[in-house]
Amino acid sequence: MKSNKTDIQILSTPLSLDDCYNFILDESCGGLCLFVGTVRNHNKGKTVTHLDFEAYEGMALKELAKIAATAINEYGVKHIAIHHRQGAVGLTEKAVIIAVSSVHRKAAFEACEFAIAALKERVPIWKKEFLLDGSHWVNARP
Amino acid sequence: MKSNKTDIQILSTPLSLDDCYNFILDESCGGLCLFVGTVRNHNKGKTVTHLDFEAYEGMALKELAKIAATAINEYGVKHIAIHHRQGAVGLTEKAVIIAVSSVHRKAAFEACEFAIAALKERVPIWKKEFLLDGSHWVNARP
Amino acid sequence: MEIKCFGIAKEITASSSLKIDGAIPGDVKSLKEWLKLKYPAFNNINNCLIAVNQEYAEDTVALYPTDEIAIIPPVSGG
Amino acid sequence: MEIKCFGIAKEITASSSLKIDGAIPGDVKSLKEWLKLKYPAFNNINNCLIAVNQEYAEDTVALYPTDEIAIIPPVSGG
Repeated sequence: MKSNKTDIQILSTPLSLDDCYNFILDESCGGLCLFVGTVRNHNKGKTVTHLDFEAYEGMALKELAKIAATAINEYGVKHIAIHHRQGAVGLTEKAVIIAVSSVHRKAAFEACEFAIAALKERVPIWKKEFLLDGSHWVNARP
Repeated sequence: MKSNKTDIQILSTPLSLDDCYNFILDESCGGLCLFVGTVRNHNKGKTVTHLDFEAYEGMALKELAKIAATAINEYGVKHIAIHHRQGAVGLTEKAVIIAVSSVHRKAAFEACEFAIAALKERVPIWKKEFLLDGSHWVNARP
Repeated sequence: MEIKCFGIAKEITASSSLKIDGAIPGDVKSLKEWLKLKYPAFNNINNCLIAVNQEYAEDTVALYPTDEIAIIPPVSGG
Repeated sequence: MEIKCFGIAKEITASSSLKIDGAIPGDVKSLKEWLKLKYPAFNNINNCLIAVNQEYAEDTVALYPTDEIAIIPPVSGG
Protein backbone atom coordinates (compact mmCIF):
# COMPACT_ATOMS: atom_id res chain seq x y z
CA MET A 1 0.00 0.00 0.00
CA LYS A 2 2.01 2.92 -1.28
CA SER A 3 1.18 6.59 -1.70
CA ASN A 4 3.34 9.65 -2.09
CA LYS A 5 3.64 9.91 1.68
CA THR A 6 3.12 6.42 3.08
CA ASP A 7 4.55 3.01 2.30
CA ILE A 8 2.81 0.26 4.25
CA GLN A 9 3.64 -3.37 3.66
CA ILE A 10 3.20 -6.76 5.26
CA LEU A 11 5.90 -8.99 3.80
CA SER A 12 6.83 -12.66 3.89
CA THR A 13 10.41 -11.87 2.90
CA PRO A 14 13.21 -10.14 4.88
CA LEU A 15 12.57 -6.45 5.54
CA SER A 16 14.89 -3.88 4.00
CA LEU A 17 16.12 -0.89 5.99
CA ASP A 18 17.32 0.72 2.77
CA ASP A 19 13.90 0.44 1.13
CA CYS A 20 12.31 2.25 4.08
CA TYR A 21 15.10 4.81 4.27
CA ASN A 22 14.96 5.61 0.57
CA PHE A 23 11.18 6.00 0.71
CA ILE A 24 11.24 8.59 3.50
CA LEU A 25 14.25 10.56 2.23
CA ASP A 26 13.18 14.10 1.29
CA GLU A 27 15.14 17.24 0.39
CA SER A 28 12.99 19.29 2.75
CA CYS A 29 13.54 16.98 5.75
CA GLY A 30 16.53 17.08 8.09
CA GLY A 31 15.40 14.55 10.71
CA LEU A 32 14.83 10.87 10.01
CA CYS A 33 14.00 8.38 12.74
CA LEU A 34 13.88 4.64 12.18
CA PHE A 35 12.76 1.99 14.63
CA VAL A 36 13.56 -1.66 13.98
CA GLY A 37 12.04 -4.41 16.06
CA THR A 38 14.19 -7.53 15.86
CA VAL A 39 13.70 -11.05 17.17
CA ARG A 40 15.33 -11.36 20.58
CA ASN A 41 16.83 -14.59 21.94
CA HIS A 42 14.98 -14.34 25.25
CA ASN A 43 11.67 -13.27 26.75
CA LYS A 44 10.52 -13.36 30.34
CA GLY A 45 13.54 -15.41 31.34
CA LYS A 46 13.12 -18.06 28.63
CA THR A 47 15.23 -18.80 25.58
CA VAL A 48 13.47 -17.93 22.32
CA THR A 49 14.43 -19.84 19.16
CA HIS A 50 12.27 -17.98 16.63
CA LEU A 51 8.88 -16.31 16.13
CA ASP A 52 6.01 -16.82 13.76
CA PHE A 53 3.84 -13.85 12.83
CA GLU A 54 0.29 -14.15 11.59
CA ALA A 55 -1.55 -11.12 10.22
CA TYR A 56 -5.17 -10.34 9.40
CA GLU A 57 -3.73 -8.70 6.36
CA GLY A 58 -6.59 -6.56 5.06
CA MET A 59 -7.48 -5.13 8.44
CA ALA A 60 -3.83 -4.80 9.51
CA LEU A 61 -3.07 -2.68 6.44
CA LYS A 62 -6.08 -0.50 7.25
CA GLU A 63 -5.04 -0.02 10.86
CA LEU A 64 -1.45 0.73 9.82
CA ALA A 65 -2.79 3.30 7.34
CA LYS A 66 -4.65 5.02 10.20
CA ILE A 67 -1.44 5.14 12.24
CA ALA A 68 0.45 6.58 9.28
CA ALA A 69 -2.26 9.19 8.74
CA THR A 70 -2.00 10.26 12.39
CA ALA A 71 1.80 10.50 12.11
CA ILE A 72 1.42 12.80 9.12
CA ASN A 73 -1.58 14.86 10.20
CA GLU A 74 -1.00 15.15 13.93
CA TYR A 75 2.76 14.75 14.33
CA GLY A 76 3.60 16.61 11.13
CA VAL A 77 6.00 14.13 9.53
CA LYS A 78 6.43 14.20 5.75
CA HIS A 79 6.82 10.49 4.97
CA ILE A 80 6.30 7.28 6.86
CA ALA A 81 7.15 3.70 5.94
CA ILE A 82 5.87 0.77 8.00
CA HIS A 83 6.99 -2.70 6.97
CA HIS A 84 5.94 -5.72 9.04
CA ARG A 85 7.08 -9.26 8.52
CA GLN A 86 4.79 -12.28 8.53
CA GLY A 87 5.57 -15.99 8.81
CA ALA A 88 8.61 -17.49 10.54
CA VAL A 89 11.28 -15.00 11.60
CA GLY A 90 14.65 -16.05 13.04
CA LEU A 91 16.81 -14.47 15.75
CA THR A 92 18.12 -10.96 14.91
CA GLU A 93 15.85 -10.77 11.86
CA LYS A 94 13.69 -7.68 11.50
CA ALA A 95 10.06 -8.14 12.56
CA VAL A 96 9.06 -4.53 11.91
CA ILE A 97 10.54 -1.31 10.57
CA ILE A 98 9.01 2.10 11.16
CA ALA A 99 10.71 4.99 9.37
CA VAL A 100 9.64 8.64 9.39
CA SER A 101 11.06 11.88 8.07
CA SER A 102 10.31 15.41 9.14
CA VAL A 103 11.75 18.90 8.90
CA HIS A 104 13.03 18.80 12.49
CA ARG A 105 13.99 15.83 14.61
CA LYS A 106 11.51 16.20 17.46
CA ALA A 107 8.48 15.31 15.33
CA ALA A 108 10.38 12.38 13.82
CA PHE A 109 11.16 10.83 17.21
CA GLU A 110 7.67 11.42 18.57
CA ALA A 111 5.87 10.08 15.52
CA CYS A 112 8.10 7.00 15.32
CA GLU A 113 7.57 6.17 18.97
CA PHE A 114 3.82 6.78 18.66
CA ALA A 115 3.62 4.53 15.59
CA ILE A 116 5.33 1.50 17.13
CA ALA A 117 3.27 1.86 20.33
CA ALA A 118 0.02 2.11 18.35
CA LEU A 119 1.02 -0.84 16.18
CA LYS A 120 1.59 -3.01 19.24
CA GLU A 121 -1.70 -1.88 20.72
CA ARG A 122 -4.19 -2.25 17.89
CA VAL A 123 -2.87 -3.73 14.65
CA PRO A 124 -4.22 -7.29 14.15
CA ILE A 125 -0.94 -9.16 13.96
CA TRP A 126 -0.09 -12.05 16.27
CA LYS A 127 3.21 -13.46 17.37
CA LYS A 128 3.79 -17.10 18.25
CA GLU A 129 6.87 -17.51 20.36
CA PHE A 130 8.93 -20.67 20.02
CA LEU A 131 10.87 -21.57 23.14
CA LEU A 132 13.18 -24.51 23.83
CA ASP A 133 10.30 -26.31 25.54
CA GLY A 134 7.26 -25.39 23.47
CA SER A 135 5.44 -22.52 21.82
CA HIS A 136 2.59 -20.13 22.63
CA TRP A 137 0.72 -17.13 21.28
CA VAL A 138 2.07 -14.03 23.01
CA ASN A 139 -0.45 -12.08 25.17
CA ALA A 140 -3.14 -14.74 24.68
CA ARG A 141 -3.31 -16.01 28.26
CA PRO A 142 -3.75 -14.14 31.54
CA MET B 1 37.17 4.54 17.58
CA LYS B 2 35.61 1.12 18.00
CA SER B 3 35.03 -1.07 21.01
CA ASN B 4 32.75 -4.00 21.63
CA LYS B 5 29.91 -1.63 22.50
CA THR B 6 30.62 1.65 20.73
CA ASP B 7 31.55 2.61 17.19
CA ILE B 8 32.38 6.31 16.89
CA GLN B 9 33.63 7.76 13.65
CA ILE B 10 34.14 11.10 11.93
CA LEU B 11 34.24 10.40 8.23
CA SER B 12 35.01 12.31 5.04
CA THR B 13 33.09 9.76 2.95
CA PRO B 14 29.33 9.06 2.76
CA LEU B 15 27.89 7.53 5.94
CA SER B 16 26.45 4.02 5.81
CA LEU B 17 23.21 3.16 7.56
CA ASP B 18 24.01 -0.54 7.10
CA ASP B 19 27.39 -0.22 8.82
CA CYS B 20 25.73 1.37 11.86
CA TYR B 21 22.85 -1.10 11.83
CA ASN B 22 25.13 -4.13 11.62
CA PHE B 23 27.28 -2.83 14.45
CA ILE B 24 24.37 -2.45 16.90
CA LEU B 25 22.56 -5.67 15.97
CA ASP B 26 22.52 -8.06 18.93
CA GLU B 27 20.70 -11.34 19.61
CA SER B 28 19.68 -10.09 23.04
CA CYS B 29 18.19 -6.81 21.77
CA GLY B 30 14.68 -6.34 20.40
CA GLY B 31 14.60 -2.56 19.97
CA LEU B 32 16.84 -0.63 17.61
CA CYS B 33 16.47 3.10 17.08
CA LEU B 34 18.35 5.00 14.41
CA PHE B 35 18.43 8.74 13.89
CA VAL B 36 19.75 10.18 10.64
CA GLY B 37 20.36 13.89 10.22
CA THR B 38 20.32 14.80 6.53
CA VAL B 39 21.09 18.03 4.71
CA ARG B 40 17.88 19.99 4.21
CA ASN B 41 17.26 22.33 1.26
CA HIS B 42 16.10 25.20 3.46
CA ASN B 43 16.80 26.86 6.80
CA LYS B 44 15.13 29.89 8.36
CA GLY B 45 13.34 30.67 5.11
CA LYS B 46 16.43 30.54 2.90
CA THR B 47 17.43 28.02 0.24
CA VAL B 48 20.41 25.88 1.26
CA THR B 49 22.64 24.44 -1.48
CA HIS B 50 25.00 22.38 0.68
CA LEU B 51 26.85 22.30 4.00
CA ASP B 52 30.48 22.05 5.00
CA PHE B 53 31.36 20.43 8.34
CA GLU B 54 34.57 21.09 10.22
CA ALA B 55 35.50 19.00 13.24
CA TYR B 56 38.05 19.32 16.03
CA GLU B 57 38.56 15.65 15.49
CA GLY B 58 40.43 14.54 18.60
CA MET B 59 38.17 16.39 21.00
CA ALA B 60 35.01 15.55 19.04
CA LEU B 61 35.79 11.83 19.30
CA LYS B 62 36.32 12.24 23.05
CA GLU B 63 33.04 14.10 23.53
CA LEU B 64 31.19 11.54 21.40
CA ALA B 65 32.71 8.76 23.51
CA LYS B 66 31.32 10.44 26.66
CA ILE B 67 27.88 10.59 25.07
CA ALA B 68 28.12 6.92 24.10
CA ALA B 69 29.20 6.00 27.64
CA THR B 70 26.17 7.81 29.06
CA ALA B 71 23.85 6.02 26.62
CA ILE B 72 25.23 2.68 27.79
CA ASN B 73 25.64 3.35 31.51
CA GLU B 74 22.63 5.58 32.20
CA TYR B 75 20.12 4.65 29.50
CA GLY B 76 21.04 0.97 29.46
CA VAL B 77 21.52 0.43 25.73
CA LYS B 78 23.78 -2.42 24.59
CA HIS B 79 25.45 -0.88 21.55
CA ILE B 80 25.74 2.58 20.09
CA ALA B 81 27.18 3.75 16.79
CA ILE B 82 27.73 7.45 16.09
CA HIS B 83 29.03 8.40 12.65
CA HIS B 84 29.46 12.07 11.75
CA ARG B 85 30.45 13.41 8.36
CA GLN B 86 33.05 16.11 7.79
CA GLY B 87 33.77 18.22 4.71
CA ALA B 88 31.24 19.20 2.04
CA VAL B 89 27.87 17.43 2.25
CA GLY B 90 25.17 17.78 -0.41
CA LEU B 91 21.39 17.91 -0.12
CA THR B 92 19.76 14.71 1.27
CA GLU B 93 23.18 13.33 2.21
CA LYS B 94 23.65 12.03 5.74
CA ALA B 95 25.41 14.44 8.10
CA VAL B 96 25.09 12.19 11.13
CA ILE B 97 23.82 8.75 12.10
CA ILE B 98 23.11 7.67 15.67
CA ALA B 99 22.13 4.04 16.12
CA VAL B 100 21.40 2.26 19.38
CA SER B 101 20.16 -1.17 20.39
CA SER B 102 18.56 -2.26 23.63
CA VAL B 103 16.49 -5.07 25.06
CA HIS B 104 13.31 -2.98 24.99
CA ARG B 105 12.39 -0.07 22.77
CA LYS B 106 11.91 2.67 25.37
CA ALA B 107 15.61 2.86 26.28
CA ALA B 108 16.54 2.83 22.58
CA PHE B 109 14.34 5.84 21.76
CA GLU B 110 15.42 7.77 24.86
CA ALA B 111 19.14 7.13 24.40
CA CYS B 112 19.02 7.97 20.70
CA GLU B 113 17.22 11.26 21.34
CA PHE B 114 19.57 12.09 24.22
CA ALA B 115 22.63 11.38 22.05
CA ILE B 116 21.66 13.63 19.14
CA ALA B 117 20.68 16.45 21.53
CA ALA B 118 23.98 16.15 23.42
CA LEU B 119 25.92 16.00 20.16
CA LYS B 120 24.34 19.25 18.97
CA GLU B 121 25.01 20.86 22.32
CA ARG B 122 28.62 20.04 23.07
CA VAL B 123 30.54 18.17 20.38
CA PRO B 124 33.08 20.48 18.66
CA ILE B 125 31.84 20.21 15.09
CA TRP B 126 30.85 23.26 13.05
CA LYS B 127 28.55 23.63 10.10
CA LYS B 128 28.99 26.22 7.38
CA GLU B 129 25.75 26.75 5.54
CA PHE B 130 25.89 27.64 1.85
CA LEU B 131 22.88 29.63 0.65
CA LEU B 132 22.07 31.00 -2.79
CA ASP B 133 23.45 34.38 -1.72
CA GLY B 134 26.41 33.54 0.46
CA SER B 135 27.60 31.34 3.32
CA HIS B 136 27.96 31.56 7.10
CA TRP B 137 28.93 29.51 10.14
CA VAL B 138 25.71 28.35 11.83
CA ASN B 139 25.11 29.66 15.39
CA ALA B 140 28.17 31.93 15.20
CA ARG B 141 26.38 35.27 15.26
CA PRO B 142 23.74 36.63 17.64
CA MET C 1 -22.08 -16.15 8.20
CA GLU C 2 -18.37 -16.70 8.12
CA ILE C 3 -15.96 -15.85 10.94
CA LYS C 4 -12.23 -15.54 10.44
CA CYS C 5 -10.03 -16.89 13.23
CA PHE C 6 -6.48 -15.82 13.97
CA GLY C 7 -3.75 -16.74 16.43
CA ILE C 8 -5.02 -18.56 19.47
CA ALA C 9 -8.61 -18.32 18.18
CA LYS C 10 -7.56 -20.45 15.23
CA GLU C 11 -6.11 -22.98 17.66
CA ILE C 12 -9.25 -23.02 19.84
CA THR C 13 -11.66 -23.45 16.95
CA ALA C 14 -9.20 -25.62 15.02
CA SER C 15 -10.13 -23.64 11.95
CA SER C 16 -9.13 -20.43 10.20
CA SER C 17 -12.76 -19.79 9.29
CA LEU C 18 -15.97 -20.79 11.06
CA LYS C 19 -19.27 -21.07 9.22
CA ILE C 20 -22.57 -20.49 11.03
CA ASP C 21 -25.63 -21.60 9.11
CA GLY C 22 -29.25 -20.98 10.13
CA ALA C 23 -29.86 -18.67 13.13
CA ILE C 24 -26.91 -16.31 13.27
CA PRO C 25 -25.97 -14.06 16.21
CA GLY C 26 -27.66 -10.66 15.74
CA ASP C 27 -24.92 -8.51 17.22
CA VAL C 28 -21.34 -8.63 18.45
CA LYS C 29 -22.35 -9.41 22.01
CA SER C 30 -24.42 -12.41 20.93
CA LEU C 31 -21.56 -13.65 18.79
CA LYS C 32 -19.15 -13.48 21.76
CA GLU C 33 -21.62 -15.46 23.88
CA TRP C 34 -22.14 -17.98 21.09
CA LEU C 35 -18.38 -18.49 20.78
CA LYS C 36 -17.90 -19.07 24.52
CA LEU C 37 -20.74 -21.59 24.58
CA LYS C 38 -19.50 -23.48 21.57
CA TYR C 39 -15.77 -23.24 22.47
CA PRO C 40 -15.46 -22.97 26.28
CA ALA C 41 -11.67 -22.55 25.92
CA PHE C 42 -12.38 -18.91 25.05
CA ASN C 43 -13.15 -18.43 28.76
CA ASN C 44 -9.56 -19.31 29.65
CA ILE C 45 -7.77 -16.78 27.44
CA ASN C 46 -7.55 -13.02 27.46
CA ASN C 47 -10.53 -11.12 26.10
CA CYS C 48 -10.99 -11.31 22.33
CA LEU C 49 -12.43 -8.46 20.29
CA ILE C 50 -14.59 -8.74 17.22
CA ALA C 51 -13.90 -6.96 13.96
CA VAL C 52 -16.73 -6.29 11.51
CA ASN C 53 -15.71 -5.38 7.97
CA GLN C 54 -12.12 -4.88 9.16
CA GLU C 55 -13.03 -2.41 11.91
CA TYR C 56 -13.09 -3.07 15.65
CA ALA C 57 -16.76 -3.39 16.67
CA GLU C 58 -18.49 -2.62 19.97
CA ASP C 59 -20.86 -5.18 21.53
CA THR C 60 -23.92 -3.35 20.16
CA VAL C 61 -22.93 -3.49 16.49
CA ALA C 62 -25.47 -5.53 14.47
CA LEU C 63 -24.23 -8.41 12.32
CA TYR C 64 -25.39 -9.33 8.80
CA PRO C 65 -24.66 -12.53 6.89
CA THR C 66 -22.53 -10.71 4.32
CA ASP C 67 -20.31 -8.95 6.87
CA GLU C 68 -16.63 -9.83 7.05
CA ILE C 69 -16.35 -10.91 10.67
CA ALA C 70 -13.19 -11.82 12.57
CA ILE C 71 -12.18 -12.85 16.07
CA ILE C 72 -9.29 -10.67 17.23
CA PRO C 73 -7.34 -12.15 20.16
CA PRO C 74 -4.99 -9.78 22.02
CA VAL C 75 -2.61 -8.53 19.35
CA SER C 76 1.16 -8.96 19.65
CA GLY C 77 2.74 -7.58 16.50
CA GLY C 78 5.92 -5.56 16.35
CA MET D 1 51.87 28.44 22.97
CA GLU D 2 49.75 27.30 20.07
CA ILE D 3 45.99 27.84 19.76
CA LYS D 4 43.84 25.88 17.35
CA CYS D 5 41.09 27.82 15.58
CA PHE D 6 37.92 26.34 14.13
CA GLY D 7 34.87 27.58 12.23
CA ILE D 8 34.31 31.30 12.54
CA ALA D 9 37.38 31.61 14.81
CA LYS D 10 39.50 30.42 11.90
CA GLU D 11 37.92 33.12 9.75
CA ILE D 12 38.47 35.86 12.33
CA THR D 13 42.11 34.98 12.95
CA ALA D 14 42.71 34.04 9.29
CA SER D 15 44.57 31.02 10.60
CA SER D 16 43.89 27.48 11.77
CA SER D 17 46.57 27.82 14.44
CA LEU D 18 47.81 30.90 16.31
CA LYS D 19 51.24 31.04 17.88
CA ILE D 20 51.91 33.22 20.95
CA ASP D 21 55.56 33.73 21.77
CA GLY D 22 56.96 35.43 24.84
CA ALA D 23 54.47 36.40 27.56
CA ILE D 24 51.57 33.94 27.31
CA PRO D 25 48.12 34.30 28.97
CA GLY D 26 48.23 32.57 32.36
CA ASP D 27 44.68 31.28 32.39
CA VAL D 28 41.60 30.82 30.19
CA LYS D 29 40.15 34.19 31.18
CA SER D 30 43.36 36.03 30.20
CA LEU D 31 43.44 34.16 26.90
CA LYS D 32 39.86 35.24 26.12
CA GLU D 33 40.77 38.86 26.90
CA TRP D 34 43.93 38.62 24.80
CA LEU D 35 41.92 37.27 21.86
CA LYS D 36 39.34 40.06 22.03
CA LEU D 37 42.06 42.71 22.18
CA LYS D 38 44.00 41.25 19.29
CA TYR D 39 40.94 40.31 17.19
CA PRO D 40 38.08 42.72 18.06
CA ALA D 41 35.76 40.76 15.74
CA PHE D 42 35.40 38.21 18.56
CA ASN D 43 33.24 40.86 20.29
CA ASN D 44 30.68 40.63 17.49
CA ILE D 45 30.04 36.89 17.55
CA ASN D 46 28.47 34.55 20.05
CA ASN D 47 30.55 33.57 23.06
CA CYS D 48 33.45 31.21 22.33
CA LEU D 49 34.64 28.61 24.80
CA ILE D 50 38.21 27.45 25.29
CA ALA D 51 39.27 23.82 25.33
CA VAL D 52 42.45 22.78 27.10
CA ASN D 53 43.85 19.36 26.24
CA GLN D 54 40.58 18.52 24.47
CA GLU D 55 38.34 19.32 27.47
CA TYR D 56 36.12 22.36 27.94
CA ALA D 57 37.89 24.66 30.40
CA GLU D 58 36.50 27.21 32.88
CA ASP D 59 37.93 30.74 33.03
CA THR D 60 40.10 29.87 36.03
CA VAL D 61 41.99 26.99 34.41
CA ALA D 62 45.75 27.75 34.19
CA LEU D 63 47.50 27.50 30.83
CA TYR D 64 50.93 26.04 30.13
CA PRO D 65 52.98 26.33 26.94
CA THR D 66 52.66 22.63 26.18
CA ASP D 67 48.86 22.51 26.54
CA GLU D 68 46.73 21.73 23.51
CA ILE D 69 44.54 24.83 23.43
CA ALA D 70 41.60 25.49 21.11
CA ILE D 71 39.00 28.20 20.53
CA ILE D 72 35.56 26.60 20.42
CA PRO D 73 32.91 28.80 18.77
CA PRO D 74 29.26 27.78 19.32
CA VAL D 75 29.05 24.23 17.96
CA SER D 76 26.61 23.29 15.19
CA GLY D 77 27.16 19.64 14.33
CA GLY D 78 24.43 17.11 13.58
